[in-house]
Amino acid sequence: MIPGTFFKRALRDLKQNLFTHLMTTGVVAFSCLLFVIFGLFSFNLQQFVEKFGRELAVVVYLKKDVSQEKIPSLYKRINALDGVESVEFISSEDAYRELQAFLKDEKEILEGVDPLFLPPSFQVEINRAVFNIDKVKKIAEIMSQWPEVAKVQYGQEWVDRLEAISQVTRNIVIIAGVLLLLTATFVVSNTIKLTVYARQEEIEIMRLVGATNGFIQGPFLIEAFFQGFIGASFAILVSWLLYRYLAESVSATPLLKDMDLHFLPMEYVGGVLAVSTLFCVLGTYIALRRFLKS
Amino acid sequence: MIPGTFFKRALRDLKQNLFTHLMTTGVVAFSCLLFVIFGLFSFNLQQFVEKFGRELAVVVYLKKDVSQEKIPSLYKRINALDGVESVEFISSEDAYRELQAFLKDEKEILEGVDPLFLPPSFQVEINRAVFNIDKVKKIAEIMSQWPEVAKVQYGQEWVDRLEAISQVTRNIVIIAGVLLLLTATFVVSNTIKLTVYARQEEIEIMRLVGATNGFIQGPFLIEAFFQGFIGASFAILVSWLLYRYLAESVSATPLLKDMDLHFLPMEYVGGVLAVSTLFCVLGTYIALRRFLKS
Amino acid sequence: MISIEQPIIQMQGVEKVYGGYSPALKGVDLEISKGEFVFLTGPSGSGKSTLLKLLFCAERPTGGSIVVDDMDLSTLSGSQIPYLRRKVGVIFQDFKLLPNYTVFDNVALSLEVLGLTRKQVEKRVTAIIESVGLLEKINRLAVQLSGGEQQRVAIARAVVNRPPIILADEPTGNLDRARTTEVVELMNELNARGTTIIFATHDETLFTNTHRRVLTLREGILERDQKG
Amino acid sequence: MISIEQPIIQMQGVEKVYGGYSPALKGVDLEISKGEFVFLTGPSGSGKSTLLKLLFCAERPTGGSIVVDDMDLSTLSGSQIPYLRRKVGVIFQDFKLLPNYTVFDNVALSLEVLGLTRKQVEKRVTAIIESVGLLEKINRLAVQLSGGEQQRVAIARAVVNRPPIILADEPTGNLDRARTTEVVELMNELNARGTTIIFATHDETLFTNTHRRVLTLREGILERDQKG
Ligand SMILES: Nc1ncnc2c1ncn2[C@@H]1O[C@H](COP(=O)(O)OP(=O)(O)OP(=O)(O)O)[C@@H](O)[C@H]1O
Ligand SMILES: Nc1ncnc2c1ncn2[C@@H]1O[C@H](COP(=O)(O)OP(=O)(O)OP(=O)(O)O)[C@@H](O)[C@H]1O
Ligand SMILES: [Mg+2]
Ligand SMILES: [Mg+2]
Repeated sequence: MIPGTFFKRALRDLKQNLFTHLMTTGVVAFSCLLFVIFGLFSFNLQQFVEKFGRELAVVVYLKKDVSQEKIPSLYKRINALDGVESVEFISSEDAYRELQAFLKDEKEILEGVDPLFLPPSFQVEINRAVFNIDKVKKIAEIMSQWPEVAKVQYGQEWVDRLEAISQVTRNIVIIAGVLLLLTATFVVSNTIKLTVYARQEEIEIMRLVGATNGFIQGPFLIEAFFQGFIGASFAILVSWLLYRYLAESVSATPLLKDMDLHFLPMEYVGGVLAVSTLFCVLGTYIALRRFLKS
Repeated sequence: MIPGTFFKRALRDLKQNLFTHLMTTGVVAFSCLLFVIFGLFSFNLQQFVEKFGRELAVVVYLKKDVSQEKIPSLYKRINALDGVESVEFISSEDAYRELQAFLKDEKEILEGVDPLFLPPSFQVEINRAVFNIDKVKKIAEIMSQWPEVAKVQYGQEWVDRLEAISQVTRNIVIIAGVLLLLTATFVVSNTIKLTVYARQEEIEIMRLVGATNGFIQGPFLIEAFFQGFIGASFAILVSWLLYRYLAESVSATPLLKDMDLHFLPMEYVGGVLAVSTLFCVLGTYIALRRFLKS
Repeated sequence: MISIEQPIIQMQGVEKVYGGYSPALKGVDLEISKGEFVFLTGPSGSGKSTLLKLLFCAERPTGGSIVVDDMDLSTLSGSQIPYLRRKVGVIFQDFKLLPNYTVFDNVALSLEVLGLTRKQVEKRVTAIIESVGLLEKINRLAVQLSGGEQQRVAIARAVVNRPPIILADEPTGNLDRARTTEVVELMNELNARGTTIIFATHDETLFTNTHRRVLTLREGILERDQKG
Repeated sequence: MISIEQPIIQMQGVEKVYGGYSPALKGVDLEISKGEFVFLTGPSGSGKSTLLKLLFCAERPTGGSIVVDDMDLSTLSGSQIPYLRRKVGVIFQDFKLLPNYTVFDNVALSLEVLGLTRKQVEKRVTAIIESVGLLEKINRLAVQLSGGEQQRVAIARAVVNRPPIILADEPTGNLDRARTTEVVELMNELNARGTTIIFATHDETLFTNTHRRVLTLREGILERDQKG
């Protein structure tokens, strides 16, 4: 069987059933679009939570009487701890300036206060420790036992809350994702089934005049391939345009500038294309099988 | 024409085309489900933003030398301002205690600091002024001109940011909603079209033996009514179960307790039911019309 | 056997051109009286089915005027067509049965569209199915019948509501000699009760020895109108 | 005209019961030689179409054995069926044309399934369509044809790939006398070139004056096998 013949027949079919084909492609496109946009949303949410988490730091307050000379060795010891990303020393004066900046217009309330009343500290960033609260706890415990350390603070409440929120978010995302996938699968496979059933007579007649299963399936599968591919491509294009629009309107708002949006990674985009195409081809194959086995 | 006959014929049709009917109902159910869950999500988001906004307050710092006697009259004057929801007086001592609580374990840094170094202030809550930043500005301006007032602070940055976020959120919600609506409309109307087209021959033959349009449409419309109604009901049931599950898992997490979830208002639920039913009936009517006009 | 009554079917200068092709009917003038039994013959593709289709508005003429039972088909509105069709029982050349309806349901459809309930139709449908010899297959689906059996169901459906006019398009093409005779006798009987019948057929043996009127079409032209 | 060659069709004790109903064929024993021209007759519902359907595996027998051109149909796997059907040209009683394909495409289908390209089929298809008198309607859709024209397309499709066996199920039911004679002559011609033909018909005039073999079915039983 020459593949060229298949393409020619697929083209003729396409012309004859143009409306149905456009419809199926449209259904595929919409389903993919929902899925891609959902992916875009949850991907950015995840990025956002992660970034937020990464900004969390452990603060090590030193005793006020620790001598200046001990700082470098302490710095090294902290840096050497497993899981520490970066360490920054904040002297009493630095801390005072930070407090002033924080209080802004009310900084006059610090008038007459000794600039050294705040203890020096280390700001320790943990390497992506957001969801691994145990590691943070362990590091904090080690450091709090050193004689020079007054107190280790790591915003336990915040870490816990963040974890709880991201837990709920993840649950919602999973439920919604599964639901979307189910919907898309159901809707697309039904549309395919209905369009194949509509051509049941044609299939039956071809079989009666001696067509092999391959001969009958060929054009259907080629068409399904294009439906899946074009539908998904269209969805990706539209969601990319949507992303551009949102990203621009976000970066045009000075206050949201640091909330930079990302488009989906190429693997995800490729995955959507591949899954959509495969699904259409497979769905058509299965729908056809009903009429092909005797 | 006796309506009973229609119902009997609808029932017979239903038995004969059970698979197609279940399919259509399934498609309607999934479409509604997506829509209801989306509604649930954006409704709660909106509630959340609103609640957050309501907690924003305007703080009026008084000059340190304002005498105690003037406080009650100031309190009354602020309370009398248009748009003010509630007013709370915070003395220097209160403020000091709050700062201590805020600093928690580091409260020793306040050692030796005069408990009265913070100015007394009024905490003013604005009546749902979140999205009406102008009103907040106006109130702030009026109060800042009073001689007893040192400074009025209302977290302008926060209000702006919140407004920006809610703006973006609203845009996303609108875009996603329109997209979902389009998808649902497209998918459901196509499914209806395909199922009606599959029975084209039957319709044609009925017409040839003298059936009026009403006779032909009757059972189709009854079936469409049930498809729309049952599909939407199913979607609402499932999303309610989902909501119960989420609400329970949220309230079981101590840290998220104050983030109480709400189900959709009855009007929205009723709206989904009505629109789904109407849409199915109308879609079927339109799909049939193609074969009924001669 | 031609009763000279008022005409029930009148065609004047009727022309039918299917979009873009050469005409299927050209200037047909025809008058059929109430209670007549007319054979319509002519070679394959000569326009017999087209002529019949025009009479129940399955097709609209592209020229000329048609009056059926005092209804002017050129001014008949779409919503009036069902009422015309209830007066005209049609046996379609390709049967036009609903393949997944039972024999009973196929025949009953003719009465159901009139608004009769199941109870009311049961007796009449059973009787007519018996008269075409299919009583034992009354609950089979149409798709499960042989070609000739399907044709008999189509005949039963066309006559069950006792229409004043019957248009039979090649109603015996799939029937054996014995069955054919039965069908012709059924038609004779209905005709005797006053039904007007147009019977399109290729089977010359059906009319050569009768005294029926025979219309012969050739390439869309009414070539011969041989009063019996 | 019966050539005594090796049998191309053999049926032994063939029985066909459509699920749950009384049998459509009962114990049919039959042998047809290569190059024979056999008429198959019998009243409506006697099992003619069923017998033909068994020969190209449209239905499977519920008992007995069938061998067609050395293929044992009881052990034939599903994937082998297309190759059987390419050897058997079938003219279906209900035509089974694709309504939205043109006349050309309907006939060409028989050759396309063999893997031939359009170019290759064009000549043969055009020739066969001309021989059934439909050349001027070659580009019409099947749905736009008269009943008899559709039947001729069905005939053309069955014979265009020159199969060694032709099963004709009532191929002249919708044709006038002249066309019928043409079709029988076409069959005679194919038969003269070696094609085995089984011709199911109700029209006794087709075989009464020939010396062909006539098989008569009655209620599923092969009642008579009259060698010409
Ligand atoms: N799919 C089916 N299911 C059940 N019964 C069937 C089916 N097809 C045919 N029959 C029955 O089998 C018997 C033989 O049918 P068949 O079509 O072979 O008859 P036939 O001789 O071709 O008749 P005709 O001349 O009317 O075409 C009939 O009684 C018919 O009702
Ligand atoms: N829908 C259509 N579109 C185009 N041409 C058509 C259509 N229906 C019929 N024709 C053509 O009109 C002519 C008359 O067709 P008609 O069906 O009336 O013939 P007929 O006399 O009934 O023939 P038969 O005996 O073969 O049934 C034929 O040439 C046919 O090809
Ligand atoms: Mg005709
Ligand atoms: Mg038959």
